[in-house]
Amino acid sequence: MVALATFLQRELRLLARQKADWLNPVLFFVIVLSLFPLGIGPEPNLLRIIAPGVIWIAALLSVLLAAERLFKDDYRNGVLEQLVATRQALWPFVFAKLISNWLSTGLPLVLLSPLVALLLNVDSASFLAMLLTLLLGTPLLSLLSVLGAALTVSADKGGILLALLILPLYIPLLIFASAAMEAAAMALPYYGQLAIMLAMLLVALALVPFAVNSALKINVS
Amino acid sequence: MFKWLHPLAKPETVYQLCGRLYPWLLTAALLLLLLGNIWGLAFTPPDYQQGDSYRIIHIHVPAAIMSMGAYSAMAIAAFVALVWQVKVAQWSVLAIAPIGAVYTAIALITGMAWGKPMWGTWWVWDARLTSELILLFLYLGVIALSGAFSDRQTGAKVASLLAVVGVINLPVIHFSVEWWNTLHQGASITKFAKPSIDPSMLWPLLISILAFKVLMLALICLRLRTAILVNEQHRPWVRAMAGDQ
Amino acid sequence: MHFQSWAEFWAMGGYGLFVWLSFGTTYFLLLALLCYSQLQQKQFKRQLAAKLAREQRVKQYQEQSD
Amino acid sequence: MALSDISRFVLLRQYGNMRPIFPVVDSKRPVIKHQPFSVIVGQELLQAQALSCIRQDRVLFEQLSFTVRAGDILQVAGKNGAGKSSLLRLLAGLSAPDEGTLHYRSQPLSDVVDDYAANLCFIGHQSGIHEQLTALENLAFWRAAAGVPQPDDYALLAQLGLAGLEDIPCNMLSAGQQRRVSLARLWFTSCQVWILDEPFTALDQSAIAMLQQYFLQHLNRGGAIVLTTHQNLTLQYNSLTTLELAYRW
Repeated sequence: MVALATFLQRELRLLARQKADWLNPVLFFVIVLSLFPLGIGPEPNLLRIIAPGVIWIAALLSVLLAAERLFKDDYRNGVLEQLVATRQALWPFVFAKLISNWLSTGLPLVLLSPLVALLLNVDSASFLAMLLTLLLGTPLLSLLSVLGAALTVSADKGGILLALLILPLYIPLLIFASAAMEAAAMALPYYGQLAIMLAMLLVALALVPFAVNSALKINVS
Repeated sequence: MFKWLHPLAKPETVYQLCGRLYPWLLTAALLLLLLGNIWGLAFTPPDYQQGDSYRIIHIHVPAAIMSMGAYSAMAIAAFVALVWQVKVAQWSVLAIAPIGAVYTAIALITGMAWGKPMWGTWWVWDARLTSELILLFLYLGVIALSGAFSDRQTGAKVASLLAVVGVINLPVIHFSVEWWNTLHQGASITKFAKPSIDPSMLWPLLISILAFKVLMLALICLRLRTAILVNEQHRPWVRAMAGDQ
Repeated sequence: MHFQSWAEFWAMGGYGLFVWLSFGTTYFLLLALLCYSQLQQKQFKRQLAAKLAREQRVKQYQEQSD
Repeated sequence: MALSDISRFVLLRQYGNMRPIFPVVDSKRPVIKHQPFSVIVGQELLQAQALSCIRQDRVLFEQLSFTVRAGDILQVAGKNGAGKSSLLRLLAGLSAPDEGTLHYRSQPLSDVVDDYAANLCFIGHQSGIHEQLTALENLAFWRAAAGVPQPDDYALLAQLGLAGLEDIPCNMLSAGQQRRVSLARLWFTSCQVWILDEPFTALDQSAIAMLQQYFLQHLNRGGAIVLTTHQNLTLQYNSLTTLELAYRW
């Protein structure tokens, strides 16, 4: 527990010192969202229809963008290798990375959602759904992108590889999150979709740390 | 408990076993494929609804079934590789992945070619086609990941890990795509009527499925042999063999 | 035999394009995979033999210079 | 059978006889009190039997056997690319040997890997120092990882000649200073086995002397050290073994 607190403090400190790491993905999110109306026309009704999908696709891509550098520094300067050698200190490290990743990429998206709703003409009912899906979905995004980052830490070519690995795993989330928002737009109940997202989040929360742990071990071996 | 499996974990034994099985498996696969396909193409009556276009079934269905079969084989190998650190299992993951990817691509292409006359369009976001497409992405992910490391061993292990993660995800993906498909049921899509298949059509289909399966085994033998050679090239037995040739 | 003539067989009741496209690509892909896998193995064996020959030459050279 | 036939490495020097390094009070193996770790003098800590390591299709070493006892220091020497770092990473439990076995306290390493890791301090080729963090923050990180509280890092850093540099980011420090921050971990660790990859890199003479002195202390309280270095160890250690790895094509 002490280790987790210290490690989390370290991650947050690093985020505070390397602002580009988390600001760029957030900026990317906003820019992609503002490109869509320019690309397909500013028709309010059209925007309302495509909003759920567009928001979630932008969220997926921006989280992916942030994942790339997640473990790189710690791999390069040997922190990762020496943590793996301690075995037990690797767990709090993984959790600290997960939490700080969500705080730096997921949470800003949630906080930005009112602005996004304005940009894309989302009405208040769908806005609530959007907020809820982002709250439930972004932690899952973080889990999967940390997994992807852990798998590719020592890879020679990162970048597009990470997208190839992780985007297929995002698909269920994309489907249910945008379905929930569509249902909300049609004033239908969407608790089912939220419940499924919650279930996926819990399952991922139980399994992903193990996978991240062994991925890191393999990568430094 | 796994004592009797232990000699199988020895690369040299596996290499020789695969070498002995390969010609038989390949011959059997080719004969079965010829038999099943010629029978299916020429000696069965046409479907009363779809006419002769249904004959694509004799490659589409075997490829689709075995694309998933290959994934489960790959996932089992990956699991064994990770839990028991069996190197041969690691290499078989990499040996199977391209086979699975080719089968999946075949299933997709033939599905499209079948869809065009039946649905009037090359591609529909049908649940099965979409799942198959994602399966192809997963295969490509495993292949790309395994090649991305300067250390071959690391690549094989990480790819195994991804294969296991993928197999946990596959049911979720499949379920969500199916659900998404019913939600967005398009107007123009008419689903296949699934009549109970006539025995005269069933036999060639079963033979073709078997042919694809045996062909997969033959290809695994061939590719695993190469993988063993590459990864064991410093061993005396490999060097002795290469010196003989 | 269901078809009366070869022409009918190739036409596949008007679906010839789709049927032969499917079968053609399938056989092509399978054959390509098979040949590629076999080529890989041959190529690697050749590489290994070359490597061994290289080592042999190094050894010979070292013995001569000793 | 000649020694070179048994293995491809050469035992260069062997000081001492690997017997207890303390005046033995009790004829039975005495347990030294007041140690952060329990010590049985002369106990076999690490046993390597017929280790082989293959990287990138090159056999780095094979049939390598040695024993590290409490109080031993093992210097792994050899040319670049001879497999020194790979051997250390094997010993640190980061990777598994391609052949052969490792034992920790006479038990197979895979059975007691958690115990072993808890008693092991590994500092690799890279320093384990994040450049964006200060010396204090880096130390706090490693202290939390090791689970040791240390009240006064200022004093420790001052002792290592880093007074006044405690709270500036490590990318402002020189390579030698960064190395000192990295090695500061050795001063608060309670682990018995130290595995150090090139600890003297970039250090100046006085720091090297201090570090060697500290090594001696650790050995005297029953610790064990495995290290690689291109420099000769100037201090006379009782139980120094040098393991020279030959470069193999």
